[in-house]
Amino acid sequence: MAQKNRLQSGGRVDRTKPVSFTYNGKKYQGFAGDTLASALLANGVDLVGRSFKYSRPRGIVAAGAEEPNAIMQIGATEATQVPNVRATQQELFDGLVAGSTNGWPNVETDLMGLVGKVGGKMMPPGFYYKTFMFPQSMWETYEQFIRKAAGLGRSPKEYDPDIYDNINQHCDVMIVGAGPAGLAAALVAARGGARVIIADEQNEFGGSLLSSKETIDGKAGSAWVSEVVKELATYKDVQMLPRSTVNGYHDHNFLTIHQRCTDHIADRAPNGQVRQRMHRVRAKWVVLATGAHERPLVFGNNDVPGCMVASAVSTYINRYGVLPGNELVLMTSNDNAYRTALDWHDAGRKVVAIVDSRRNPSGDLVSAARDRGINIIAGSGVIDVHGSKRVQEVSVASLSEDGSRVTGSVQKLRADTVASSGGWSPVVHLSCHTGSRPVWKDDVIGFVPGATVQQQLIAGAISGDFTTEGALSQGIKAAQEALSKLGKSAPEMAVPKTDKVVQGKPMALFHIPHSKPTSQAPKQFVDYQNDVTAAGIELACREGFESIEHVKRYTAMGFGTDQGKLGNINGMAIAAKFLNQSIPETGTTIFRPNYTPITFGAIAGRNCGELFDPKRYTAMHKWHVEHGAKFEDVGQWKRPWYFPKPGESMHEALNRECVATRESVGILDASTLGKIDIQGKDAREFLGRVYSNAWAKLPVGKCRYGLMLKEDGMVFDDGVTSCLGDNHFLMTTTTGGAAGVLNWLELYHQTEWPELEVYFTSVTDHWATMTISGPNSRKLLEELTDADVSKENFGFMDWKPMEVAGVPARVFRISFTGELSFEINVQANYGLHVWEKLFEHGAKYNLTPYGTETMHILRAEKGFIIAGQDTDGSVHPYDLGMGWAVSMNKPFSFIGKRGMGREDCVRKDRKQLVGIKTIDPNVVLPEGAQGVFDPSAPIPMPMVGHITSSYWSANLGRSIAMGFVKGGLDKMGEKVYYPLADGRVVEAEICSPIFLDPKGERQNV
Amino acid sequence: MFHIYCPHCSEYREEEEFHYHGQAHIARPLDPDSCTDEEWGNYMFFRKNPKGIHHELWDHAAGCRKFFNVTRNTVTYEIKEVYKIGEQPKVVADAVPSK
Amino acid sequence: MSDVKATGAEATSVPTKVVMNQLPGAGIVGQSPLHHADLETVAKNGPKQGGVKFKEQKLMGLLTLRCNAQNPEQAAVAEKLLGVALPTTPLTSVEKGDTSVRWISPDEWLIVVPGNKAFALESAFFADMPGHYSLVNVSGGTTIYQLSGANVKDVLKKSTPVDIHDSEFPVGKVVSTVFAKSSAVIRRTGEQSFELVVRRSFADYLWLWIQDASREFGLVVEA
Amino acid sequence: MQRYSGFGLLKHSLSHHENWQRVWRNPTPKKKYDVIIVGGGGHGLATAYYLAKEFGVTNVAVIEKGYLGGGNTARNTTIVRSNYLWDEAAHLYEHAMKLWEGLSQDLNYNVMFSQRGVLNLGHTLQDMRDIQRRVNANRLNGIDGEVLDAKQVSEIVPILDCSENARFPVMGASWQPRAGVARHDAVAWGFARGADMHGVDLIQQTEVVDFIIEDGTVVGVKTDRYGEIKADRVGCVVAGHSGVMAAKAGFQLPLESHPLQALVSEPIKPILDTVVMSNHVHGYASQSDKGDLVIGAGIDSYTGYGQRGSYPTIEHTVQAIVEMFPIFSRVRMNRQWGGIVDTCPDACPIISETPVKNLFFNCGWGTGGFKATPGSGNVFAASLAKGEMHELAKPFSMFRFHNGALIDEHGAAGVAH
Repeated sequence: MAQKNRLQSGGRVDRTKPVSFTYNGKKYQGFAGDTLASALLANGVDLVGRSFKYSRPRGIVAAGAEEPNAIMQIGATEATQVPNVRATQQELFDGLVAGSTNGWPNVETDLMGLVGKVGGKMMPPGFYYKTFMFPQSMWETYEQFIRKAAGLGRSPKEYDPDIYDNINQHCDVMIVGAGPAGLAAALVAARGGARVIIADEQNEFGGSLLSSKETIDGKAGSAWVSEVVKELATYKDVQMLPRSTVNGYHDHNFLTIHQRCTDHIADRAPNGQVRQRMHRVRAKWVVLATGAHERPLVFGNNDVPGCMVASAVSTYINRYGVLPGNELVLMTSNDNAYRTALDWHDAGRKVVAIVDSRRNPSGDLVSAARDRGINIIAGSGVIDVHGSKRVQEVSVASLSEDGSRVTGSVQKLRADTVASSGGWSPVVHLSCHTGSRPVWKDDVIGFVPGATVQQQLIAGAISGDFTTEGALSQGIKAAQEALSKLGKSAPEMAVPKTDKVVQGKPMALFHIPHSKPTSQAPKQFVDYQNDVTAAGIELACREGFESIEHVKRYTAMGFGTDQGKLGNINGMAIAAKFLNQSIPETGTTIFRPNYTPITFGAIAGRNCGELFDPKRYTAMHKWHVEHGAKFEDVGQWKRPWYFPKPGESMHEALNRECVATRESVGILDASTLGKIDIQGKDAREFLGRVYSNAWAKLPVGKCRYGLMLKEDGMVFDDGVTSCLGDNHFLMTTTTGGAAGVLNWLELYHQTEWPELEVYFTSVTDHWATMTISGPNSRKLLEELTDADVSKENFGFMDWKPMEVAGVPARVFRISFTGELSFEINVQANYGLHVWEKLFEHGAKYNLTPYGTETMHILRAEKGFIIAGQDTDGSVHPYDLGMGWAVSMNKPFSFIGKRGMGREDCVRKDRKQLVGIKTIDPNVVLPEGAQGVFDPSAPIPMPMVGHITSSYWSANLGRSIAMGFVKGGLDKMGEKVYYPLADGRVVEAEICSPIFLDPKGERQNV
Repeated sequence: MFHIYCPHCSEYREEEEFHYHGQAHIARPLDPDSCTDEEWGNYMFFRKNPKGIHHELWDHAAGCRKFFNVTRNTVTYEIKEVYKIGEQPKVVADAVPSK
Repeated sequence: MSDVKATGAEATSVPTKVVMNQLPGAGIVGQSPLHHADLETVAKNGPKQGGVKFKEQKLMGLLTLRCNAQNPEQAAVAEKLLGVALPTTPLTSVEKGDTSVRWISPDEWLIVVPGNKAFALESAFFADMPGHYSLVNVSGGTTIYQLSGANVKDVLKKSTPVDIHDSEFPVGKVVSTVFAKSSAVIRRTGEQSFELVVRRSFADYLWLWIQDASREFGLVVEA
Repeated sequence: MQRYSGFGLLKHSLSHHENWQRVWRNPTPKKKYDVIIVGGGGHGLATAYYLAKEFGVTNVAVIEKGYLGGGNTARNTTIVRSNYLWDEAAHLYEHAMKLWEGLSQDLNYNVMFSQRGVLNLGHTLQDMRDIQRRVNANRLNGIDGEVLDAKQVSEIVPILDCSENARFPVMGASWQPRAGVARHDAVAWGFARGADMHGVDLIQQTEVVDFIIEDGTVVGVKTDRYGEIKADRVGCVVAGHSGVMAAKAGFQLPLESHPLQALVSEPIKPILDTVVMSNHVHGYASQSDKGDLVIGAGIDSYTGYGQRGSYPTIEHTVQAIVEMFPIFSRVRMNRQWGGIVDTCPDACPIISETPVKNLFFNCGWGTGGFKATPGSGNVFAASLAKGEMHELAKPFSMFRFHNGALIDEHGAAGVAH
């Protein structure tokens, strides 16, 4: 029978809009406005999952975020699978495909269940710490089974077709929760002219008012809600966010909201819409109106399907028009839960009994039940439930006054539903996220938010006042306080009239005892999702896990996807009782983000795929792409790596590029090098302090290479700096070091030497830089400029302004290849033009574009280092054999000088950078190979240094390498061996790192 | 995520715009060459690392690129004050070390 | 031979600073950072309606000025050369004719003039500006994006953590801040229009980002 | 004392598990101990265990201000590996690895050490150079390691995006098969149980508020609950709070305490059976036996004792995970948390004598502490027993920051270890 539990009328579902969905392969029908949970209950589906340890049948317990059992796999296609969705939070849409996540072969007939029954007794908390140890080798085999049994849903195997994004928000007042308290607060804040964001996890605003029969100002609560929402919609600075969970509260009032934009419409977001959006909110004030969760009571077999939280039963009846059973037993320790019995009765089904743990229940709701002739069994408790896949019978016994013992005999009642209530736990989660600890209040029988340094206010049930009147008045007060703190005038607002209900005192009861001791009683579940029982908690305490944190970790209580929203307080109470101490003495309950789980994709937003990280391009990038360059990632830059011709291997391409450059002319796009314009009368002095060499006498028109050190004396960057004017320099840095160096200069200027008159400006992106290198580079340049670039008038390490291909340029005669080179810098908007002109004229010289790899080879032939490849932050200039770049007699003790002098830095046997020549010239050592002096030494074998750079040199017809060797500078000609992973031991000789043109004649022509 | 008042831009900005540079007020010795290894090591590496009030150096990297000081509680993460380079903090830890 | 000026001393002796006209003759057209995106064609063939409008204002003259505005001589010379006083209130900008000046930091301003006027302005500064200062031409390293339209603020909210609400970000305000995973100097130029000064090497990434962020509102490209 | 075994479980199940003994006692401290260990985290408990079991020093107290194993031991992402670059670090971590390999049996407590292997991905040429350098060093130091190319990587982890269109395509990886993960709480509890069995007093909920120092020598500690407790030697193993304790003893350390955040997904069916780390994309992930994806990245930039960090750090971490494993985009993050890690300038720990005689510190493990737990405890115990530093500990003296003999493991530490 379709929707056998659906009431003919009532609720907020639209009976004119049937919606069909699939659950575990079977088709069902619900209505628009249903959640998956309400639709399943309407269809009389009792079984929604199996528990993870004992594989017990489980049914729906709650109606919201606290649901521990109805954990579903959602998704109509492989790519749109979503694991672990709570049926109570998934709105029903046409074509929704859902399935239970546990149970094998299926949730109805589950073989693991047998294991659970048989092995259950052998699986107390921590059992796996006590076994699976022998033999050692078997653990990973045991583990395979444990892993298979664990886990709920499954990850999709295909890529996500949907997109997500992030949006930054700022507001005066962020209101969390749109129940009576939140709505009242929003109304006042809005009227006060504040910028307001109000978010609620549900599909519509109203909170508790959507599922209760209470009236406000004589109207149905829901009517009041729609009026408020209508008014709020008229304020341009009020943002209302339904289906939006505030899941994290971070420092300085920063909050994150997870908004589900399309999950209620379809499996996959329609036509490219954003599926989910993270709001990153900076709020001046926050009002937490997050309400409370009702606690179920802990009793024997309280996990049998049909056992539910009382208020959830009312929600299904009043909000969804669903009666999830026929015969109800209500187990309560307070008046409020009587509403559930009344709702059930008034919906026309039988209330078998209200079992109240209190001796003399009184109050309006109690009388209302009596008036309806409902049987109230006072001073008693439900101690056991019978039935496997659905409640069939409950055992009720009278309890001692404090509820600690069973006193009387046991009577059995027929029922298929047990609603229970142990009172309400304020939803303090968000208030804990920023480090504030909640405090226990005996009158509330729960934790409320503790002191905080955040600009935070609370209103409604979160404060421990569970009445609608309290919610409304506190909401108004909170908003008024926020407004006055914001210096805005707070409008007055009368507290709307609510139903007056006199309630009796609730009893602090969490765990209903059984006639047998807890350890022998039927399983009494505290945390359904992790199968944590009262006996388990007692066992943990018995074994010495006395801190509540230990108890939680040992039993896994609260570590499920519901994060113990239902169970934690009950668990603490049970531990407290066992250790006979108070709940606050036992500890507190701390929650961390997220309040409810969030899609990874939503957190990543658009920062994925091609937008994961910027790709930086030079002005000539288009040309490189058109000419088949392979690219290397250098930081965020895409740099040409090499330019293979069709059919050419990398090796062939590199040989061609290297030879062409040394024999004629090659060209490199060097635009990515960092460039810093330095101006001021103290620029020279500053350079002298941040470089290891001298700058006092560098004349205008000249360039000089320098090493930059950290205070510890270790090299961190290098480059050429040119003197443009006496007070005007252009510094270049490595590609990767650009940002760091500028920041380094600013740090020292602003914090150490503010008296120095100097300014630094990054011009990295401003200049397009192309280096033509090779014997024919001068001829090529001469074709494109009128300037005199002869050796006599434009010597090595000079720079000159001149026009190149009609474009004003700064040309530097510096060389990283050891060849005659000209580094041409033009305003970047003209870079591609000049580059292309060079190729027009360069054809006859076989002008050959080369990338970073050929650059590395050519400089290695010359023994030039690359900071970051031949250095690693642990080598100083002398280790690199670059003492020539250090001027120890500068008046100012430059950065790094003192560091270099430390005891360990002046050791004779430090690892030093040298050239490495393999005895077999055809063997190219792998970069990273580790050298040893005695390859026959036993493991661990003493290592003397590694290869930093190693290449095949086509120009020399042999392999070349640079690397570190202990005391290497004094070991020229000696042998060093490189044992490789493949078993080979490569024999090599220590030599000068300058393999080609040691006198440097080629660049000096 | 911190909300930091930049004393140069004169408004609050998100932490994402700033870089942290560790303990503030660590002056480079005026005559490094006369420092012992111990003194130099202390200057480079040894830090107060307090639990509680901390004076620290930040720069507004994505904004005005100016360095400035922040007094922050390293437990509650409250920012007690910001002040410019060369100025001294008004909020300081009480003599008794935090327990 | 390009026109290089040495300043601070007569030509014979050592120049203290040099400035050079970096623009070629009329024959050679510059290629802006988004040159490769061929916005003309995109504008011609793309949609004409949408919530967001995008335009690259290319090949402008951008100069970074560093000096001390508290120094009356410097302030006076700057005002004379720019036609407006340097804005000294943080996060403000001034505009006069085709010259606009943005406050970047207490001792830094970003000046925007037509591309062909940059060198004259530079030369004048190097000739007249007294005391300690620095002026650097960054025209080639930057470009300007004009963003406007009914949804322009939605796109900005997806891209920058700065509060752009009218009450916090009036017309004329300028901030240097994070933009997606790059940075930008953002200036509000009208009720529904903003200007982004971005770095050349990030221009393509930011163009991709803005297209993506605008998709749900419809992006109109103007050339 | 009770031994644990499957048979024991069966036996106890017949008596409804009512007869399990306490895992450790709850003793009142004596007036004096041979050795007091300040800090009942994994390292402190391991130190106590080895002192008593291996070095015969049983008159030992561990004083913990909270509950045992409640600090970083309870908050880390449980990765265990020993593929460090420099000899000093490699030998120390490999010493730990060898102890891990027999730990469950040694402790008679299943710490669920699972050698499912660790991949450290390379995305750039320099990454690959560093990987080659590190793996070659590891092999010559007797530590297992291989350099894999992208194809081999995708064979081990098919769900990893090894395609060319990744922003930073995977070029290869280092692979340590013996590396893996362990159950963090069990490690603390196992060592605590073992130490207790050998007579060590575990004093919980008791804070050491000061050291008792007489002319340059420590002679005991002051506690908030039990007043003065004397000791011949004191070992301080308090991780993030080391700076605070050092200040009480009158000296500074080259440490900064930073928040280190981590997060887990909801439990899902097995899909990732090894540990994948990427320095460049900046994130790492493994899957626990419960089914959670356990995810982490680097520390927050600022110092902090709040056991929480900033949201952008979480964002960047999750972006990295989605970039590496695009299929996880629809999987959901369950919880995030933070620890307090004491970081050294060279990303290596301090196991050291101090300016105060008989006061020893073991700290500065930064993000790499968990994997070293047994080794750290073992060499620290040896040092405390003899009163002089163990050979493997000597290079990690705090005074290396004066003479300059740093051991820079930033490369190997990478994204956080």
